[in-house]
Amino acid sequence: MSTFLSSNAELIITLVKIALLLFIVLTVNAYLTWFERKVVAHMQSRWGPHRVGPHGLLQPLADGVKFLFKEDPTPAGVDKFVFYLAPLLALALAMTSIAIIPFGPDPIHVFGHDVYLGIAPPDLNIGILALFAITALGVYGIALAGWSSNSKYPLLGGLRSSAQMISYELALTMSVVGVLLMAGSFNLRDIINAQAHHPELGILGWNVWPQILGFICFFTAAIAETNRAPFDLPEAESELVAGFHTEYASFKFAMFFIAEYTSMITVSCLCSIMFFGGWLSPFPASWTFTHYVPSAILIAFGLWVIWDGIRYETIFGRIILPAAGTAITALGVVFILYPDINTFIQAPFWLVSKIFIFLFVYVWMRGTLPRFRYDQLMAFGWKLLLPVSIVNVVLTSFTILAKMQWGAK
Amino acid sequence: MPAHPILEYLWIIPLLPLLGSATNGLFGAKWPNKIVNWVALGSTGLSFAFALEAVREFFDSGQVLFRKEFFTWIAAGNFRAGFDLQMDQLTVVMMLVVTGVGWLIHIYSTGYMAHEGGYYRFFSYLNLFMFFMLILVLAANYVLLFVGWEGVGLASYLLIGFYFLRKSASDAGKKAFIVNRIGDFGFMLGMFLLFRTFHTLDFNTLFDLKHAAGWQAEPWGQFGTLTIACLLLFMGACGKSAQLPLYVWLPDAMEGPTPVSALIHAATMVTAGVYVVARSHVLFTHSETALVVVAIVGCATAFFAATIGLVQTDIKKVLAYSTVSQLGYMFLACGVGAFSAGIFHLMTHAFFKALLFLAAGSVIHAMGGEQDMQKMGGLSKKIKYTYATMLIATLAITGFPPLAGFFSKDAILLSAFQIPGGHPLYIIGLLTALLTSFYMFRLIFLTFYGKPRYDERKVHVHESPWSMLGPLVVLAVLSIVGGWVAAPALGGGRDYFADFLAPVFGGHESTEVLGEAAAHNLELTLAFVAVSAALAGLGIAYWLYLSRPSKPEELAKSMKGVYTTLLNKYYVDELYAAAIVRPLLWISTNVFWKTVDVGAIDGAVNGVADGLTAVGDGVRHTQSGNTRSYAVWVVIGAIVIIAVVFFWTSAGKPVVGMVR
Amino acid sequence: MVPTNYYIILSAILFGLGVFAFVFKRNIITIFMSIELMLNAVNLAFVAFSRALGKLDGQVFVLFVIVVAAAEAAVGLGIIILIARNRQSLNVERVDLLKL
Amino acid sequence: MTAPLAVFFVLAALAVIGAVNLILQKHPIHSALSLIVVMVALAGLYLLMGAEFVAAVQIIVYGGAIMVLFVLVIMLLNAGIEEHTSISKLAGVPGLLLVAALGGFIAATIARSTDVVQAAQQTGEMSSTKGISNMLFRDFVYPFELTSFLILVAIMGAVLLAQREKS
Repeated sequence: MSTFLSSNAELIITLVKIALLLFIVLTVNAYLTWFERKVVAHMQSRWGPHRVGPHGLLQPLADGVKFLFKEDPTPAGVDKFVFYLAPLLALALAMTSIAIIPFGPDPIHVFGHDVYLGIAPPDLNIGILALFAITALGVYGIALAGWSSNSKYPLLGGLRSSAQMISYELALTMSVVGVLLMAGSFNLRDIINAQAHHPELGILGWNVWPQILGFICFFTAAIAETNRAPFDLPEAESELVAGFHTEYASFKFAMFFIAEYTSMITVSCLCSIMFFGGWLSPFPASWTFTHYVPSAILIAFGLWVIWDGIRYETIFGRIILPAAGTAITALGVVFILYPDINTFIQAPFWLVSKIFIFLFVYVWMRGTLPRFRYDQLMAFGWKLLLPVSIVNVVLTSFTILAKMQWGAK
Repeated sequence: MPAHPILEYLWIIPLLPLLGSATNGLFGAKWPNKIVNWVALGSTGLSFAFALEAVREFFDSGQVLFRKEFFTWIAAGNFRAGFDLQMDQLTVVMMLVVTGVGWLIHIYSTGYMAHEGGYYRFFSYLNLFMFFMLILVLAANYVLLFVGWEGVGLASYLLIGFYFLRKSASDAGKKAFIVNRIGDFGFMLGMFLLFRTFHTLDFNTLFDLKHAAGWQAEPWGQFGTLTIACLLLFMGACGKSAQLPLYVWLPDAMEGPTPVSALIHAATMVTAGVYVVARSHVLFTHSETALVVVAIVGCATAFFAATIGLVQTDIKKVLAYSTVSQLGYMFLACGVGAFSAGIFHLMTHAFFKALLFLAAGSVIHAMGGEQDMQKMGGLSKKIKYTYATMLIATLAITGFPPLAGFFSKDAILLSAFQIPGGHPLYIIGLLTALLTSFYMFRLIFLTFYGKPRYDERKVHVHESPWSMLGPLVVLAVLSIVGGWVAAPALGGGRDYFADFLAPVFGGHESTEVLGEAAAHNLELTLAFVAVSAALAGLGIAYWLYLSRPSKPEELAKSMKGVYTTLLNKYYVDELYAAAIVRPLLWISTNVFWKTVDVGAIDGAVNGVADGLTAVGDGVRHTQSGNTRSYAVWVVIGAIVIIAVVFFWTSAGKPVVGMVR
Repeated sequence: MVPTNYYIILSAILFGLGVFAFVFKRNIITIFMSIELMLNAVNLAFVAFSRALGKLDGQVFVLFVIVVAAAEAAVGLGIIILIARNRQSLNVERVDLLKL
Repeated sequence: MTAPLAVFFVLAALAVIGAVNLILQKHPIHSALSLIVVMVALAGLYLLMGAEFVAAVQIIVYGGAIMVLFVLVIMLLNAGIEEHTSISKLAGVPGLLLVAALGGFIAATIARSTDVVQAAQQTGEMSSTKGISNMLFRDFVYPFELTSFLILVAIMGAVLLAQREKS
């Protein structure tokens, strides 16, 4: 047994990591739906879900159960194979793309093995390319779904989405090139480390500032790539009923749903990694006291949850919320007490918080911006984003060349 | 600035007319006649002036042969044909005649052609002719000379067919061209033979070779290289100078405008043959046979043409035949070895024959285009200047002293009389002189005397403008004084013309066989005989056409056979047509066209075409239009390529490509 | 370490299948796909040789092939769309206007 | 049976099956899917050979662009089941024989040239995107520019073909 373990340690660790990541991502997805509904509701001065559990916190669970136990009809005249393949493809690819993301700089030691946060090996030196490859394949899920449903609306939705994704993929790739030039590598870790060249600068050392154009292009294109508002034409309820997944129900629909949210997370990761220094702290390295920012935030949040919980109307809430609050506060306290843990969680904390911010921006946009018209969408992609990103590439390369020529030894 | 600028840049003399021709030919169509005149007259006049200057420099440099190679034109193996010009006494004479007379005729043409279409074209051609003629006379080797030779042929063709809308005109042009080709064929053969024998065609080297190669003078009846070469060259001369049997084109050439007849077919081009014979006298004098042939042909032509001239009624035709006969005289002179006399007659003939033609042109102009003498008469009052000048010319040609013709013809007859066995030639020459004076005065009487035989109400006879009369007067003066350079010879003095040409013809002149005094007496006697013959001709003409106008018809009736024969020019044209033209036509039609061309060539071409069509019909079934079949074809191609590249090996090594 | 000729044989097999499809499929789009298949087979051979010889030229050439394939796909599909519009059929045997 | 060899056989089998499926399937979209499988398998093989960059490009361009175009066109034209005509006689039995012959030729060629390939068994520095880019932008810069021109022309041609003539 132990020999088996030691011989195939790498394999086992990877499997464990995969399982863990799957669990986390799925949970986050579930609560992302809750988060989105809440935020949009508050933006539209509604309550949002608040029946199931305190603050509707158990709503995702209910949704999941509903998805699982709903009837799953297969319309007549669909191409069965493709009809089943499409959602699988979408979900699988979305999940795979997450696997490329590194979540922390330094490994943990488990049974004498270096375990890095993130599934992909740390020296995957075509990281970003691989990511793009996977996202490029992502279009098939939607296109095939639209085609195989053997129905007009889905077909149109599928056509639209595939056209849209092909178009915006160009802008997406081009806008990243600037960052790649500055880092001189495809490896995501290298890209992050390249932003830490001047630890004293902190937030000022990140790629956003020199690559502001690239960032804008990338984020816009990424939203379009994930078919999110205001670029959610493939699933435009008002025009195409529900776009490519009109004919899908229950868990196959859930797969598309999860795939979409997962790709949202992926994009947020990419944004924060490539433009916002990934897991780097926004403060200069010399300010050691900023190490206590995570625990401070946690404690503050925990205390607020407790305070909010004891005044909650339902009994269940009055019990569960303070408990959760105390747990969070305790976590913060633990961080303060054990410095090495504190130092270790710094990186993941910052990365996660950045991802959280970007997810919020996603939701925020959906809440505020109206949907594009199709021709506007195409014109925007081809006539604005692509040229701008190309210009960005040219400018970046010239600057780098200039640096090579004169000074900045 | 070299000592003799024009001699150094001799090429400018022929170049000027060429420029004029090019200018008029290219731009003249748009220009008014005035500008065309300026260009044509300017270019030719300038070249005349330069020619005079060149002559002055030639004399200044002591009359030594001047020769300059300007650039190499053809160089193949040991054959070199350069653009080389040379200048000696003979050239001087020819050049002055060409440029001078040519210029006068240009001036005349401005008046004569004033109302014709294609004015610029006419002058362009005329200048072109001047250019080629000057090349011909200035050339220092046979090749360049041949260029001029062909060039003048071209110009003559163009000008004879000037009124190309008239079929007769274009036919005449073609005839002239073709007949000349026959002669040129011989000329070229002669050149080739010469080059093959002596490996050069430059005049000075060729004629100096006679010392080095030590040519043997070939006696009568021996047909050596020289004789053959000379005869071939003479064949060319016959073509160009309208001698028997190739004279037939010249009378028809009268279809061209009168100034053309004057310049080309009387004064200059037709004398090119004589010039060539004179130029290559070195060869001829080394071949007895050639000389005899030249003499006999010349003599025969002279008499023959004169007889035809007796009965012609077209004024220009008469002059044409007289030209032929006068050319015969020149060849006679060359034949008897009196080259200087021949050239002398050439010069004087240029003067008075040009004058005759121009005057005739003036008459025709006055008559409004009428050329038939039987529809003229009594014009002497109406067009005095023309009459006067033409009379002078007639006296000159018939050889009345002291006009030019007298001296030149006298010199020829003298040398003909003097050579051993030359008496028959002399007799015929004398007879020809009589006939000449007869038909010339017949022309005068028919044209200017007697009652008008034309409808006075229709035709308004008028004197020509001075642009035409001026040249007439000048030429008249020349026809009078032209011969005086040789005058002292009669007085027992020297023949300055012969002396002048002596450096060229050197010792080749027929030497005096008698003593000085005897020669003098003989000369006087012969002169007297010649003049009396001319008078006899005059008398007969007067008796027939003035005193007894009805006589000619009776005469014609009484000896109808002779008359009709003469009228039809001895049926020579018909003879040629029957003997040469028709058979050729038949052969080309039935053999070359119907059999060879249609049968063989077209057959081959069409056969190939039909074969390919058949193949196409077969192959086109592979074009099924079905893409999948094409795909299979692609596969086949791939198989072939692999087979060739990988498996077509010889001795273990691949034939194509360097795989493995 | 996989021997190179395994790759070569694989590419040969793929190429042969591509040729077969090229000849025996009727649908224009499928035929076009079979051409792409052949290109891919050749690419595989290129990369394999590039590894065997330790030179990168093969990979560079593969990149060129891919670019050309992309251009070809763009134009070819445009043509296919036109054919489908004009002939209402994607069967190559129905598109035979070149027949004599 | 080392790990790479196993992976190779898996991927190779995948590729061959995909190719065969491309032929067997009647519907173009299924053929397209099987072709995508082939391409992904090939990308895996490239990775196995250490040609990461080519692998990535293979998937991005072939999988993500070209095949998407194919699928898009199939959807656009709503292509149905391939109708089975056999008008071309040449593409019948003779075609089959010819294709077989071509396969045989290729096999023979490989059989003759394997030893050579075996001989050149040393593997060079492969996993270098840097090396490729150096070659691409130094040695092969003119062909590279040419391809850009080619793409431009292709774009124009595609636009010209696809646009409906205005009436």
